[in-house]
Amino acid sequence: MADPRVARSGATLTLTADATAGVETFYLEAIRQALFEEMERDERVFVLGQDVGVYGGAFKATEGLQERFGVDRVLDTPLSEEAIVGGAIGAAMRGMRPVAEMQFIDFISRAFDLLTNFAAKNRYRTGVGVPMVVRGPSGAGVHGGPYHSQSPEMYFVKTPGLKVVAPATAYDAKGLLKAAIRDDDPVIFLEHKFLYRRVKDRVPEEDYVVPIGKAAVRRAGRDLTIVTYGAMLWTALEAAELLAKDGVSAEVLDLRTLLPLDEEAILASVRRTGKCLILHEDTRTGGLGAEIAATVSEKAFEWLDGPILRVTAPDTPVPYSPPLEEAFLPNVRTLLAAVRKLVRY
Amino acid sequence: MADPRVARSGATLTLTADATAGVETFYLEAIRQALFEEMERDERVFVLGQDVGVYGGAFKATEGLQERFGVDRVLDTPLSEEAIVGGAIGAAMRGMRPVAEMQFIDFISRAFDLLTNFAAKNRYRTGVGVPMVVRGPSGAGVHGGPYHSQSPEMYFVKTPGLKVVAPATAYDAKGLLKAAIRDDDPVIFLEHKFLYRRVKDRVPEEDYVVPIGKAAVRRAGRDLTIVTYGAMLWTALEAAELLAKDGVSAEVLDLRTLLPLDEEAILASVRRTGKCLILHEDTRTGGLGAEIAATVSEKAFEWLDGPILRVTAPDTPVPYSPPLEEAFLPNVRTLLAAVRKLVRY
Amino acid sequence: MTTSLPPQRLADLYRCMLLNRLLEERLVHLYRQGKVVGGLYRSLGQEATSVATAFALDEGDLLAPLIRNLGSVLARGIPPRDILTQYMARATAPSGGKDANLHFSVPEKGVYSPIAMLGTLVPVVAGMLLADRMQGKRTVGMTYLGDGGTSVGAFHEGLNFAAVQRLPLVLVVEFNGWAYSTPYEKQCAAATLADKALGYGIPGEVVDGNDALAVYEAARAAVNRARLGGGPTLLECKTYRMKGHAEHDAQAYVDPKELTAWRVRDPLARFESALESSGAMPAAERRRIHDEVESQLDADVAFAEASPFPDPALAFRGVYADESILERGRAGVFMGGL
Amino acid sequence: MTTSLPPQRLADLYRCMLLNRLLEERLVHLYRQGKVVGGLYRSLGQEATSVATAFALDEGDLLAPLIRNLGSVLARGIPPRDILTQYMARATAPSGGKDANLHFSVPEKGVYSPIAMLGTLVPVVAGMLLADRMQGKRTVGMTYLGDGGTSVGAFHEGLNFAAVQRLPLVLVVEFNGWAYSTPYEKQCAAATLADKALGYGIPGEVVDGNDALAVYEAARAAVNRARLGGGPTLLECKTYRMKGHAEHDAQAYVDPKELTAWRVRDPLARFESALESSGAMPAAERRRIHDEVESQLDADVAFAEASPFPDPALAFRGVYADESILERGRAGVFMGGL
Ligand SMILES: Cc1ncc(C[n+]2csc(CCOP(=O)(O)OP(=O)(O)O)c2C)c(N)n1
Ligand SMILES: Cc1ncc(C[n+]2csc(CCOP(=O)(O)OP(=O)(O)O)c2C)c(N)n1
Ligand SMILES: [Mg+2]
Ligand SMILES: [Mg+2]
Repeated sequence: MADPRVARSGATLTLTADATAGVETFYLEAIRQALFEEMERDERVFVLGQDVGVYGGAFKATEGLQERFGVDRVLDTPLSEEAIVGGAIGAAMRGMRPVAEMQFIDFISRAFDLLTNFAAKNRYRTGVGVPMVVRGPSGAGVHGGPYHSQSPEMYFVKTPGLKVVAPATAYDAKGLLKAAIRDDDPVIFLEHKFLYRRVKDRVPEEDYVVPIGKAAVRRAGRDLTIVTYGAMLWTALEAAELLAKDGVSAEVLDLRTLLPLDEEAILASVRRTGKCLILHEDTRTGGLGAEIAATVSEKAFEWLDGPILRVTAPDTPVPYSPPLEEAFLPNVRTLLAAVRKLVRY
Repeated sequence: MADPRVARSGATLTLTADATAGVETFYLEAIRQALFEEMERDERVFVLGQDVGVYGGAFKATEGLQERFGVDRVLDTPLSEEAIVGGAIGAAMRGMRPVAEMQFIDFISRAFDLLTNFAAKNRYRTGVGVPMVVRGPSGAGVHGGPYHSQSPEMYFVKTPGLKVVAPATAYDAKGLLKAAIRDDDPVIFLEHKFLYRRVKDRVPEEDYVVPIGKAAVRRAGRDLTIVTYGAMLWTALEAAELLAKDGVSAEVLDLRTLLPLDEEAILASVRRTGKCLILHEDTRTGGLGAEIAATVSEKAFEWLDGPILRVTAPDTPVPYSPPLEEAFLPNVRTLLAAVRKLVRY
Repeated sequence: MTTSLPPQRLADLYRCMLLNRLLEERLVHLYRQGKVVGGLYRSLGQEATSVATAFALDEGDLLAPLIRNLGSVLARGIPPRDILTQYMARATAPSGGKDANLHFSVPEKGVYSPIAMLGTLVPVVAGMLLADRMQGKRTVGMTYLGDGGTSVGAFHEGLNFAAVQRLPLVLVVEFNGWAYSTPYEKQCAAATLADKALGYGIPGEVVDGNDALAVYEAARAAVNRARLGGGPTLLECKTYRMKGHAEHDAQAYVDPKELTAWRVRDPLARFESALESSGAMPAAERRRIHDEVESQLDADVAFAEASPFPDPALAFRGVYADESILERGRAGVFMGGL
Repeated sequence: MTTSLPPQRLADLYRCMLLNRLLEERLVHLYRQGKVVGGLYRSLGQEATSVATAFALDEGDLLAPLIRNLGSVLARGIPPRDILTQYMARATAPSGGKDANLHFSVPEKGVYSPIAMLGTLVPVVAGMLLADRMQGKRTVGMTYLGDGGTSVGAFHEGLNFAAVQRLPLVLVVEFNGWAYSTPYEKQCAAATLADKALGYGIPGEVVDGNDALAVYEAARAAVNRARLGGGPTLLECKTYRMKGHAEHDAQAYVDPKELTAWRVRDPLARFESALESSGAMPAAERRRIHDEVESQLDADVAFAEASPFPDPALAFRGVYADESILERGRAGVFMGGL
């Protein structure tokens, strides 16, 4: 059966207003390039994870790396998230720049203790920094079921000492991964698996980074701000397009980094539009929408012309069967309903 | 050196308006009683954890239980949070009512995967419920340092399928623990270690439960609502007392259950007072304050006469040395400053 | 051929291995037709390990399979249609479409779902057995783990707990040479995985996992020991994964010679020739069973294909025992009915 | 007395064990005076294990202790004042007061802090050694775990990884009979913890942990093997925890006979009598060392007592390399300066 979200958005997602020079590149390939180029640039950078070597990773993000850089710098590990993450922490503490792959980001749960208690707190407690990246495929939309579809961002946004990044375009995926690898602190890098081979945009040939902590206005608008990130950016843009036909001008803000949040960008946009709606694929309670709503209601209260709304997944695991997963995920229809309510307010 | 918070609040904390009949009981003893009585009442109930048997638990919450109920129902486990939590999950699935103790709640990180992926999702995925309780000492204020002071509530509030409870009084500690044990779903029961031997109030002699999901107005007020839970209730009450002398009437709402949130109680109070401040000991970003602010700004927007403020710990690990920990924790002074700002708004 | 199994049980064992093989062939067909939702995880070549271990359990015992243990759940009486509807994400599936493949529980049959995180089942099954013992039941529990899965910490914590408590657990380690693309040398430096048993103070045994009768005897001995209070056994079955990790994996990393070498050790063919040469089951009888299985599968495939997809509203239900917690207008909010 | 240690090193070993003992006595005194913030975790009776294992490392090697391994960090050259200021939560402590007891790192000396969660150090130290090997260094790493800590999954995952990678790791298992109030029988059913080594395909050894020279030789052999590419060793030191889990624990659960039996095996007294009877170090020399240690401790205790508590503003600093992330007016907000 056809995937509802592909059908909805066409086979390839790309930023219509994308004027960057460069080569049309898939999101997944952009990640692979970032790894390749950073390993070329800096011999401290290495990759470790399950099946990242000969196999090139479950999603092929590390394809060709072992051929180029050898078995030591593209290290196949046992089936052991604590070895991968613990190993990366230790290596980072001794001067390397490890990039650890989780085969699916869901399995990061098995390294939760090491990430939240060791990596995140080490600099504060002992002065020894942990410059490492943990990356992996996140998010739903491909009928992966409860254990291959999770959005674990808040577990890490909740943990001081970590940074959390979630690119929605190929350009950002490459630029943010490079920034993450060069960062002196541990970064959780959430790749949206739905976008791997669907999103394609221009990526410069020369070296560049996208700074961690900076959101991007993807579409300027006057009537309300839709704050989002990851795969939901594309839902927001599609909805904004439809709203424009109705004369509603929606601004779409792509967070790109989830921790630290680009508070300035969020507040500036909401102060312009007076209305704020947060859209995310993660479940509702305690999602990033809550933090954004809290920030806005604290710091832009005077500018608000309506309640802050959240359009999110419900508070359930991610179901597997297509009609259930479709009901679970926010989509253009549910988003439009909320936007119209807010605009009418 | 004297603990600043004890000094601030006196040796014993008790609800001044507490008119319940019953016996004056410490918070810790109330927990012990709940375990004892539930084990008497229902032979499916049993306790497992590190040093819960002969030793009676690191904080003595299970003291005397093994003598009464034997080594099988008060089970000393290896030093293994996955055995404790995994074992409890399995036992719950086969008809028992396990109560698992974490020696310090911080160590729950080592059972994160089992709790969030196994216990939380089992009913939804397979129809098999997991009626279990994981309880343990949470929170700061006793110079425990980064690993014996954490407030892990949001990791679990973020996880659909769990319930999260955080009592602030002896009455609630007993009544909520009984409710948690009788609940058909997994409950994370956060005991505040600072309150163990400091809070004392009247506990009925007869059997009772405090329903999960119901907040309590601890002090009625007109000018603003302070939403809080756990040890911070006592800070809020102390501040409210001082504010009353200045003619400011603060309503203090004790959440008691963090998931599911008592939305009705929060909204009703804020609709009455028009102003909302959330106080918690947990760090700021992604804390429960965010969820509450989001809920209020979405559902009580029209009633708001000012921004929603959060008074919380900063986004750092919990430091160890007394002056650092004191700076880290919200206190009456920081709370009053925020309240005054909000009242003047 | 030496076996302690009476003729009828022998026939059942054969039928079950055949069902495992043929059901999987149906699944491959459905997968190629795009009717399987998500991945398909094969057990080709490993049928003897799954089926014959599960066969060693008695009525009322517990079984917690991993996703390659199709044969184990069939041996416990799960009908093929439950597998087909699971893989096809239909409303009639045991999980109602909420989870995939072998992720479902049928408590009445003592079958409990794994989660994807490998290793986590071990402490959970230990807990189940602890509960049963507390309730005076003499249940034995069996669960599985691959050569990869043994690297996970929950395996260690769970097995250690079971050993200290002398719980009646049979932990079957399926050594099939690979964890996805990772060969054993990159997984563990021990000579055999059964060597881990010593460190838990329990018996560790190695058996030819492609020899159905040998597997049965080893598993039966472990089950008996468990039932009599002898505690857990680590039973390593040496077998081989004849297909890629999942159907999309062409296993390019595998030396074709290795596959050829293992093809001749196919557990089903081996069992058939033992049945043939010992005269325990004539070819005609095997053919009859084969035809029965095929016609059962025809009916079950038809059932699965005719089954509807689940009602979207199911997505919002069943998180808590008390549905009201999440229901407060949820479906309305989330399905655009704002 | 047979030893490979030259006289000067023998004297250093003695001095270090004595320092461990006497520094701890000072800490007990300060604890009783209420000057230690939080708990005090003793190593009485275990000094030989800590000191003599760490003594087997060379310059440039790595050591990651647990909180009872006071002797190990002293052996690596951490001065007593660092320990005193840590326990007293002063600004002059290596962690600046942010963390307690032995939770601090001094990378220049190759000393790295544990976290409280037992077991997590193992994969981290494996990663450190992997990094050093990638950088062409021949560093050996040593870390510790108690009989309780070996039950944690991270121990399993980390040691397995180190074994597969043949990393130069010496994992010292301190068998002291207890994990808080939990005796070994409730912790693990294996005959010895060193039996776990087989399951990782590495050498496992047991040594009398109260015999400083035997511990040294066993540790030195493991360090040498590691340095020469022979991979990890699991070295179990059999010792005994002479005090409760922490000073507040009166160890009522311990049979006093057991304590009496172990008291006569005190590692320091034993070492002293070996030094005495072999003539390796006359009593006068030992006394001189004793006096030196005591006067160093006098000075260091005075230093620690005179040290200020940290500036509260430090609480808000040092979470990230780029301080600006959390600093934006933080201290102001959080310290009531709204
Ligand atoms: C904790 C965890 N990490 C990663 C995965 C992803 N994964 C699924 S199956 C698999 C390989 C499993 O190998 P093995 O345990 O040998 O079982 P087999 O597939 O050979 O039956 C991996 C890496 C997982 N399921 N769980
Ligand atoms: C993962 C984890 N769970 C629980 C604790 C609490 N705890 C601290 S020390 C201790 C006992 C440790 O025993 P053992 O490993 O034998 O070391 P010993 O204290 O005997 O040196 C416990 C249970 C912990 N630190 N880490
Ligand atoms: Mg395998
Ligand atoms: Mg011990």
